[in-house]
Amino acid sequence: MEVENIKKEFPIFKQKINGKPLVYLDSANSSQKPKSVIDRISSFYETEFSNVGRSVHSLAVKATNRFENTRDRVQKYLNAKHREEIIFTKGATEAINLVASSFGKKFINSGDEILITELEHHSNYVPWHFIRQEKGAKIKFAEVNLNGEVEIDEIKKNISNKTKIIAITHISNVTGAITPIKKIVDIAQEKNIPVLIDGTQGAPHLTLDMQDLGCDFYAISCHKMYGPNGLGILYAKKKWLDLLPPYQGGGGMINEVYKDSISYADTPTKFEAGTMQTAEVVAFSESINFIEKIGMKNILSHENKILEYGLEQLKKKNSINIIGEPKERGSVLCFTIKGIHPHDIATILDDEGVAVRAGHHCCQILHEKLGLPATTRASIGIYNTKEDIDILCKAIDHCKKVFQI
Amino acid sequence: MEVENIKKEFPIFKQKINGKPLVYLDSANSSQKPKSVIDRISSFYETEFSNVGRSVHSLAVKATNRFENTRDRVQKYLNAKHREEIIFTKGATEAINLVASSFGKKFINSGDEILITELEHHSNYVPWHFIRQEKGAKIKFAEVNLNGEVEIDEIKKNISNKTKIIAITHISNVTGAITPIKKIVDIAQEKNIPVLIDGTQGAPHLTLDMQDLGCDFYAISCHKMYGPNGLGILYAKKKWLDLLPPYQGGGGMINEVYKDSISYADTPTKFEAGTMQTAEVVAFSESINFIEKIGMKNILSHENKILEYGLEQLKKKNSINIIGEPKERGSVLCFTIKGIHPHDIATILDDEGVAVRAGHHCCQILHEKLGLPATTRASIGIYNTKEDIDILCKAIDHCKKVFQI
Amino acid sequence: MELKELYQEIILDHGKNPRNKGVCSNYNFDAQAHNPLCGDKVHIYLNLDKDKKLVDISFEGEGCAISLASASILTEILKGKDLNLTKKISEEILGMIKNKEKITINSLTEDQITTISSLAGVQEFPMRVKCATMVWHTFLSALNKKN
Amino acid sequence: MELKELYQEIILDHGKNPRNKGVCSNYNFDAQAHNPLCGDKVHIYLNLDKDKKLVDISFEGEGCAISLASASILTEILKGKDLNLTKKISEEILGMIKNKEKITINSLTEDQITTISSLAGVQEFPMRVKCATMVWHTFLSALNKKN
Ligand SMILES: Cc1ncc(COP(=O)(O)O)c(C=O)c1O
Ligand SMILES: Cc1ncc(COP(=O)(O)O)c(C=O)c1O
Repeated sequence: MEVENIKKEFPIFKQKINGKPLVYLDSANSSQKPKSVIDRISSFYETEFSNVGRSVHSLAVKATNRFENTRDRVQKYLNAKHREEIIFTKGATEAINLVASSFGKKFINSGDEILITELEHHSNYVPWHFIRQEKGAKIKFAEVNLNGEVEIDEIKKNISNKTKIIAITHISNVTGAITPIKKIVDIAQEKNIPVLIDGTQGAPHLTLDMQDLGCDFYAISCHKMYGPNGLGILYAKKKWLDLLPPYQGGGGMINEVYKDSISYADTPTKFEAGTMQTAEVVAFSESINFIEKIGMKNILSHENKILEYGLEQLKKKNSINIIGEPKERGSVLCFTIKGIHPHDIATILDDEGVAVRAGHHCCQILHEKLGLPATTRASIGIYNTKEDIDILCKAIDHCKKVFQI
Repeated sequence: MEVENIKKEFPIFKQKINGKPLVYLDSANSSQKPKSVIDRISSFYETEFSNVGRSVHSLAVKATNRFENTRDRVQKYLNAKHREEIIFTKGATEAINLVASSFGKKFINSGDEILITELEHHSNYVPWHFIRQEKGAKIKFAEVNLNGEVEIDEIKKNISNKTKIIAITHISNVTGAITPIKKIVDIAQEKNIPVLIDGTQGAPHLTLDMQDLGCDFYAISCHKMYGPNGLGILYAKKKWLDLLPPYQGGGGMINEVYKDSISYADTPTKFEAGTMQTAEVVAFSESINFIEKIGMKNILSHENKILEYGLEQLKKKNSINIIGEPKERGSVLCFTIKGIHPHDIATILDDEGVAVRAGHHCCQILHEKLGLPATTRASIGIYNTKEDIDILCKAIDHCKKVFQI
Repeated sequence: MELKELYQEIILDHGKNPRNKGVCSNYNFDAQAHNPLCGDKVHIYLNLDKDKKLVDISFEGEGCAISLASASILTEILKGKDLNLTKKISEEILGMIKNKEKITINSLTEDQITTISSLAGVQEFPMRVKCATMVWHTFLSALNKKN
Repeated sequence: MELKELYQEIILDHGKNPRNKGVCSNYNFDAQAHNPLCGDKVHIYLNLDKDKKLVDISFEGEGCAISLASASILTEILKGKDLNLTKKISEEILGMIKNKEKITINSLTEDQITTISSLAGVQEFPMRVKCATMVWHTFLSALNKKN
């Protein structure tokens, strides 16, 4: 598959937006889906649909195999050690809630510390806040430096002998900073502290190898990986999944059920209560196919090319302030324009067919720190081109014209 | 739309199973999907996809409108008083977990009682078991009578001044018994006890009117209502949603976020953390369209006709034992055949193209009571015909031949 | 969707140079609001005298051009008016923005009508409606607090 | 998929009239298993003498024809054999059922091979494989408990 022609694989680009070709720069929010993924959902419902893991008839057998095959695919894709380490969830948000709740209930007590950072998305803060409230624990925030990164020393400084878990994003969805996970895991392992990575922005843009990264938990949203919405993945080391209590209760996750006691199934089933989003899981195999056909390396080098070009072009405009200057940046580009509010920018860009996101991007702590209530974010996906950046730049000029700046 | 020709709307019926036409009698497990629903998922991804509620660009606006329109549709369909009473979840299982967790945390304390019944699916028992363990509460089981029903007097008998909530199924997925919800709600309201209805089997087969039923919570799985998998609905009275703490934390459900405190959005947003299953929600509008085009009354009378015919035909066979004899039965038909294990029955029926489910149907408590480790279940959907029942009966004869009975 | 309708001269002017910004002295009622989706904030201060006349009004806030302009226009239009009239005007303006209803109040000058009408530009931009309406709701809730 | 392969005469016979059912006297090892998906249960009892010979074996259980037949066949084939041989046989049979591997042990009679082979019928019925394998895993885990 050729990167240059990749837009053709995505039906959405046949759309005109306000009469203009769609320039989609909102992939950090959710990526568009290739036709193969969309078609797999239909074909599954049309020819193979049945509930999974419960009935013994032929349709159920086929559906169950397709479902479990995706687990195998994900295991390989992430280079997880065991297939049982892959749990399907509703999204990264649910994956983190699962860990915060199950780990928190069992291992976090009054006075214990949870170490997160000022970069975190609300999804990697609010679930820990629940545990803080329930258990009387403390949340420490590792601070960002002026480049919008969290430095290793800042992490070290905040670890104490009360630290029970470190939860940190792989790539910031605002500054684009890539976190040095392996180093953090090394430090944490010395002190026997498990590490959760919010991989929501990392998974679509980096080559992943769980055994190499060494983290204990890794949360993924499939809808940002050219996959269906409503599906996420929690990778967790088997030792944790064996230890942790279940998160939701219901059909499928039990072993024996009596009036006075219940025993649970083994992982991964223990964490997959109720009827799952079968079609989405099955179709996610096609997302992995899509990524592997292009090759993550090619995706990365293409995205980086566009990102670099975008940075270069935006920096040329002196009214523009780019948020963060991390040494390593992953595919997001937040900026402000002096004198124009991000929401007004987003509306005017949209009029030119350019889809970006404006707001705090679910990172209020970080925006508070930056002293900005909101920013505008252009984020890159495999389908973006240099031309998209050129159109973005022209649209920004148009903003200034509208606002007579 | 004519009921007689309804199979045509469901692409799955073009499949042959082991060379034979598919006779799908597993709708209580999950229903098949009409083409309009499947196509809506594709068309949404192909022409309208964007994340919901977060960006201000045109695609996002359209997607957000489609999403919120479905909430309006569901409100009307259920005759809920407010649109804010409709929460989208992963399924009925998540809906019940949400209530058990949020209600349990706030309102259930040591020694308090949760009243459920022996009919309950694991999804309406395990979440309460979690709260029992966490809070030191007690679960009481209203018993089933010999017909496989729970009588009003049995409910009355089990209510005490420690009862904090009553959680009960609308239709049993094993005996088919329809619970007299309104009467139970009347009794409960006198004592100020909220009532949760597990409507997983009720919603696909009954006309629903929340204001008339009067229950406080009602849980639905869309995938059993000719809708997409991975989607459920929690209806809850607004007063509860205003009172209850959020369930999962993440993007979208917050109001203001600081390092030491967090305030939450209003309902329904408070309960919809993270990126939702947008395409599934949007497509569920088509499921409602489908149901309304036929008319729930017509669906019911068709299904009842098939159910009656099935009962009549199965009763003719003296080796067959039908489970439960409720006064009012909804679309499931569980049975055993003397001398043949349900799993063997299901496999042999499948060889004839007949899809049924065998096992305990996630109702171990009930099966223990019945003294049966497993049963075979034929369940009816709008697409079933008398001919399906005839094929089922022939296939049952074939079972007996294989087992030389 | 017509961008020109949204960013009319009047809106841009009020957005850039909002009137009555700050905390007015001697305010006796106030209310604030926040849109968590975009971070817009507004805080409104009223001085209502014993004859129920709005002798002074001001606002503080952060937000986009639309929301600032809407707040600025609100203070300009309502200042000096009677309580009941300010309520009526607010409700009509909300009706105009959300449901394209006509303004019927006849005690407004033509200039004022033109100014108010500039807020109707958001009608075709559903995600921006809240930017324009929030401050009017906030004003009404400040009055409700009073009662 | 051939139903006849699954429900062979031997399977039906063992399923209806399972051999060695009950709790054998003087058992010194046992293990049980449960399949939560279908409710099948098996409990296996062994009497292993000091020469590591399986002098007696029996089972109790509930389940489908396949699982009962598999348990019955297990007891019939393994009774009286040496510990090591019973392990080898169990592993080969699991390999046969799951991966279509050949049985290579040559200390079995032709009759016994025929009996064992009847269990291979589940290969084409993936949802039924566990019915046939569970008791063999349970047997192996009983032996493991011993060590
Ligand atoms: C009565 C009943 N309750 C709850 C459930 C759980 O529904 P879901 O698995 O869709 O969450 C089911 C279906 O399996 C059911 O039949
Ligand atoms: C860094 C980060 N973490 C978590 C999330 C939450 O992901 P989701 O909404 O898919 O659960 C997002 C995306 O919104 C994100 O960018």
